[in-house]
Amino acid sequence: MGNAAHGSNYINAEKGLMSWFTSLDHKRIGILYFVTVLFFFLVGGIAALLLRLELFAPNVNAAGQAVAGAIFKNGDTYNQALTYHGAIMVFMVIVPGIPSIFGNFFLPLQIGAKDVAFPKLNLASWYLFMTGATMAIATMFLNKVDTGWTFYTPYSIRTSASVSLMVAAVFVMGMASVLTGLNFIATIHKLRAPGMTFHRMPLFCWAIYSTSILQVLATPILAITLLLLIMERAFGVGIFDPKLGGDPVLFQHFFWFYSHPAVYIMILPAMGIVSELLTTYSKKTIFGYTAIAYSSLGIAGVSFFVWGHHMYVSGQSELAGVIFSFLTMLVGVPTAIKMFNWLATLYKGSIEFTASMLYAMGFMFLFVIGGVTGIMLAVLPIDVHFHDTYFVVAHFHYVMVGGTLMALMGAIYHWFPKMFGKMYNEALARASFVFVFIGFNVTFFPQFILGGMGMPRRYFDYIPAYEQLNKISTVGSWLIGIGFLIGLVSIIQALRSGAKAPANPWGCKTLEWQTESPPITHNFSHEPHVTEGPYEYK
Amino acid sequence: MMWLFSLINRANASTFMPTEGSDIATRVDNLYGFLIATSFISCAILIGGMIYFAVKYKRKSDNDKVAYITHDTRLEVLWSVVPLIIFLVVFAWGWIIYHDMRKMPENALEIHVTGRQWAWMTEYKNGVKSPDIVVPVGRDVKIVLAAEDVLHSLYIPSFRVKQDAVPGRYTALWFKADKMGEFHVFCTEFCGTSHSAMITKLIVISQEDFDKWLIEESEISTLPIAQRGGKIFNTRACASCHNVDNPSVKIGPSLFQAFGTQKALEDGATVAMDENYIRESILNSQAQISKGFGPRSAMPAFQGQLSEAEVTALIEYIKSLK
Amino acid sequence: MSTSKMINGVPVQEHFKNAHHQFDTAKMGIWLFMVTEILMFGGLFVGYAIFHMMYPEMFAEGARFLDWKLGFVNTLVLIFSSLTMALGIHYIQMNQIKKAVWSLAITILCGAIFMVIKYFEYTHKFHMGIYPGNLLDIAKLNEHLTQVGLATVNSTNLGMYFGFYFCMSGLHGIHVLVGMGLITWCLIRAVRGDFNPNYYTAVEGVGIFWHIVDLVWIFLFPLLYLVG
Amino acid sequence: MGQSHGHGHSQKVHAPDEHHITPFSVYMKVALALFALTFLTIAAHSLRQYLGPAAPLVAFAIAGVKAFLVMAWFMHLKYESMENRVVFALGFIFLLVLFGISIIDILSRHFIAGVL
Repeated sequence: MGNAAHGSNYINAEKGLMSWFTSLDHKRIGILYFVTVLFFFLVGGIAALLLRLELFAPNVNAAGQAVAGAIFKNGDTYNQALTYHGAIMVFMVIVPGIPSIFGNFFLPLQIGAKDVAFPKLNLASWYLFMTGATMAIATMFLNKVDTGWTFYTPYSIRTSASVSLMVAAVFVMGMASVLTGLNFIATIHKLRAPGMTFHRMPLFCWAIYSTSILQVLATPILAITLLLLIMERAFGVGIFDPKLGGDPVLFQHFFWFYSHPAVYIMILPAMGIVSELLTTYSKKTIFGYTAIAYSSLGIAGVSFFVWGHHMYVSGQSELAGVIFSFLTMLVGVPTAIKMFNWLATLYKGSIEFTASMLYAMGFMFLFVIGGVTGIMLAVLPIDVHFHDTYFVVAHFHYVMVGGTLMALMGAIYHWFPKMFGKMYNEALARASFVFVFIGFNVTFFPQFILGGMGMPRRYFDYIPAYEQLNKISTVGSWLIGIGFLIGLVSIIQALRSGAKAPANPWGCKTLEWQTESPPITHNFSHEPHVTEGPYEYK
Repeated sequence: MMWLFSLINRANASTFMPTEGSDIATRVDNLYGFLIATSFISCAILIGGMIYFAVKYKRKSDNDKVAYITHDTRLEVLWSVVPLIIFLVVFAWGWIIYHDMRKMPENALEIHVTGRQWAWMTEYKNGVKSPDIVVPVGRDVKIVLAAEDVLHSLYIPSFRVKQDAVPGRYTALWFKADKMGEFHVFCTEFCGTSHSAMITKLIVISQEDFDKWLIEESEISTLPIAQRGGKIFNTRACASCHNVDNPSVKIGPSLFQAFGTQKALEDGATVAMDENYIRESILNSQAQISKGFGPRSAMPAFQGQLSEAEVTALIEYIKSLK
Repeated sequence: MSTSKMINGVPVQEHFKNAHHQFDTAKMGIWLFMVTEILMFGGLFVGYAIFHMMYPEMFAEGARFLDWKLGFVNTLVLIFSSLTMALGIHYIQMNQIKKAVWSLAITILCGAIFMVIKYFEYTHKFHMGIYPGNLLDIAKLNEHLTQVGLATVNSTNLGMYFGFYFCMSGLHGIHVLVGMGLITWCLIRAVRGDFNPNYYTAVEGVGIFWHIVDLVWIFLFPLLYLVG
Repeated sequence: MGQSHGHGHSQKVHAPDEHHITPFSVYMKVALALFALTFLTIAAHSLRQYLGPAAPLVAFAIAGVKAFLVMAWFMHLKYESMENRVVFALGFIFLLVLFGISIIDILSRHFIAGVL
């Protein structure tokens, strides 16, 4: 501590590319994740645009064969594209996204620690993540996987695609996720600065804490499920394969026991970010700190009991369906609590419409819609109609893109000055928001209606009744694409020629803003002593 | 609110949802209407409130006065309990409908529907097989679902019912059609290449027509052998992969004027397309794959699925495609 | 980052206040990791329990082919190795490094014995035509059974039992191997003189891992060999 | 050093650096108990005709006791902080959830009224 010369920071402390790949500094590891996750987002995004382009006009003849003008050769290539879109976005973008980028960078800063608890493990997680990601991408050059990201048996057992390698890749990325979660839990428990009690932690830390618990407790079940799937393909062990009396529905139980909590792994950190943004840009203390903090834990806890709402029509029993529907209703409550507390935070504030604030408000707008449609889907007979239709597709995009990605974009602009020591161009950033927000609604709102009309998801082709809405939806996807492109331009522009950022451009009260921008390698030149809560705007 | 509810319900039912084909469908739509109305109100409160506050409390200067409000327990309780009550109401309402959806009626007309990649096959008690699901109007119909290869899901939007077909066991759904007509049937569980082509029709006809149809279909055995083969060709959904009236390729090779020709195979050899070759290709499709359709044929093997007479009829039908 | 200072024989990393703080944190990390191990194995146990409930006769028939005597010996071996592992830590705490090294060496030896017995169990099964799942050669197995004068197999889906058997004991076996590797690493460090009564976090962590391996076996033994 | 360690620790101070050291004799006793219980398992197994359906329960009860001994003394959970005990317990609790609800589904499937 204290050996940092004046003007030295974590970026220029060491030189050369290798210094990044071997760094144990949580901030540098956060940047590694930042770059890689953005890259995978680009890949997954291109797949998404292609899928939408195909559905603009399927150009499929009556025989189900693609004709001139079709984007994909046949159903197989379409299925592969949708699998990669799903798998990349889930396992390589949204699950690792916020925790690994901003959790890594800001969790230690926000609680006044010098690093995460296990720096070596932290770097190892990134390497594991990259190994898994490389394996997943490698399957693209072997037999492209066509199972969808859920790998439902017995299709995933029978298909000739490289499912085993893909599944192994997800297993490895799961390990990375577990190690990150474990690291954060230990960090929060053991490395808080003097005076930083649990109830003085910023809400982002609470969100990351809840997320980490989910990562540690849910991922192992995914791991064993995927291992069994590999065994199933290699030896036909018969557990998920009806051939030997196995039960495909049990696979779904095991899969969703992870993947439903995983949905909250994706959204909880976003909720944490929104709490930070709303209080910062209305310059007003958060309303209901305790309620928001504990509702994160509540969501995390209840989320383990609701997985079966993905399976109402899977052949699971009526009783199980009813139990899951009831429990799912309970998870709606803490989510509603958060929404109302955020709304109350705006009341009598001093609201500044920076790009981050726009994204946070965009989050609220879209997440409300994602939330209420989620409640609809939790209602048994409604879900029977909507299950596996575009209604579900629209719903989870409202939550995952309208929720998580909006928050991610907000977080990028909010913390950009701290991470890179430079200011971004506000006009460009706001323009990106306008395009993403409008484009998003144009893309996904029609899909609610399509779902209501009965259009099933994962369809390469559709009946004529669905044509108009599909066309609108595709046009929307172009707007989203433009929006993210502008966002990318704004980031590159800021990196190249952004004005020097002051230590605390937004007047925040949390600890990460009380050190230099960018922070020094050891985060703080003096160990902070905390005497009050994180949002004491008076 | 009731007014809003009925308005939204009517608008929604006529424009956004498929025709209501049964009583259950109407009940589902009523619940959906209620959900849309309550959702609309919560969106109005949350999004409207957000926009209102955003406009009203827009920053005017850097030293705006802001309120210092940390929490309000009464409000917290209010906005936890009110949503919870609404959630529990819709849960209970949903449960009632769901229970009726799942409770199989007694004395229903039982039909077996089997999913396979990528077609549905309907089988009636008297042995009639059909690619479409034909049912009489105004009668409880119970569909017993099975799957031969992977998961499928039978979805009839107009009846608001859906059920996965799981290999290795039976599942079931039931409905009572209120009106006659044709309705879409989709497969909604991802099942591979032609998942999106696994569509069929549900045809609702009057009881008399239905009885007549059943008898007509069962009299197939008295038809000339090639015509009977044509029926089986359609029932078994061969037509979804093979063209019979032009030489262009569908998913599999065309069978138009194919009999008696020389066929190039995947392994380079050629073979005469005679009775025995066709027979083998039907029963064990992987044996000699036509060039360009390998290395694994997408066609399922029909060994054990077709009777000897059915195979013969199919071959006769293929011979007749000139 | 994470340069460390020697304090009292403990390399304390910079972001920790002191050796105790560091030890506590490491302990928590270790326990969190162990939870993931328990959950991963637990998934298999849950699957086993469910299918056992669905096909009790088939599982009983499968268990017939396992020799409980071998499982019994292996249980004793693993319990003994757990004892020596615990003693290894005990001796480091007492600053008797030489004894600790011996304890660790015996632990590794026990692991090896366990694996050798497993090897013979597996090869004997393969010899009879018993493979997991679809690969189970029922014809060969029946031939073998009639030769030795036993009743032939009834269950058509016996492969599932052996699917579980090989997956569970196989995953456990992999953990034994990993554990042996980790203990070897500790042993080398102990010989090198890295550890002292104030600093033995690595051994403590590996010890807990090894006990988890033992713990899993304590349940696997009755589950696979006795009940069924 | 000294005044700032731990959060809510109730660990007693023993050795120079406060780690708890389990006496050699305790390890020996635990190991003996484990061996004895393993023999008991086998004994119970040989009596399974008389135990009937209780045989598995006996086997798992003994395994449970053995597991407790290993966790408490070998893994030092007995001297571990509450935090870590809770962490470890969570694993078992969530396994129970997975098992519990999955089995509810499977056992109640035939209640799908009247499917065949």
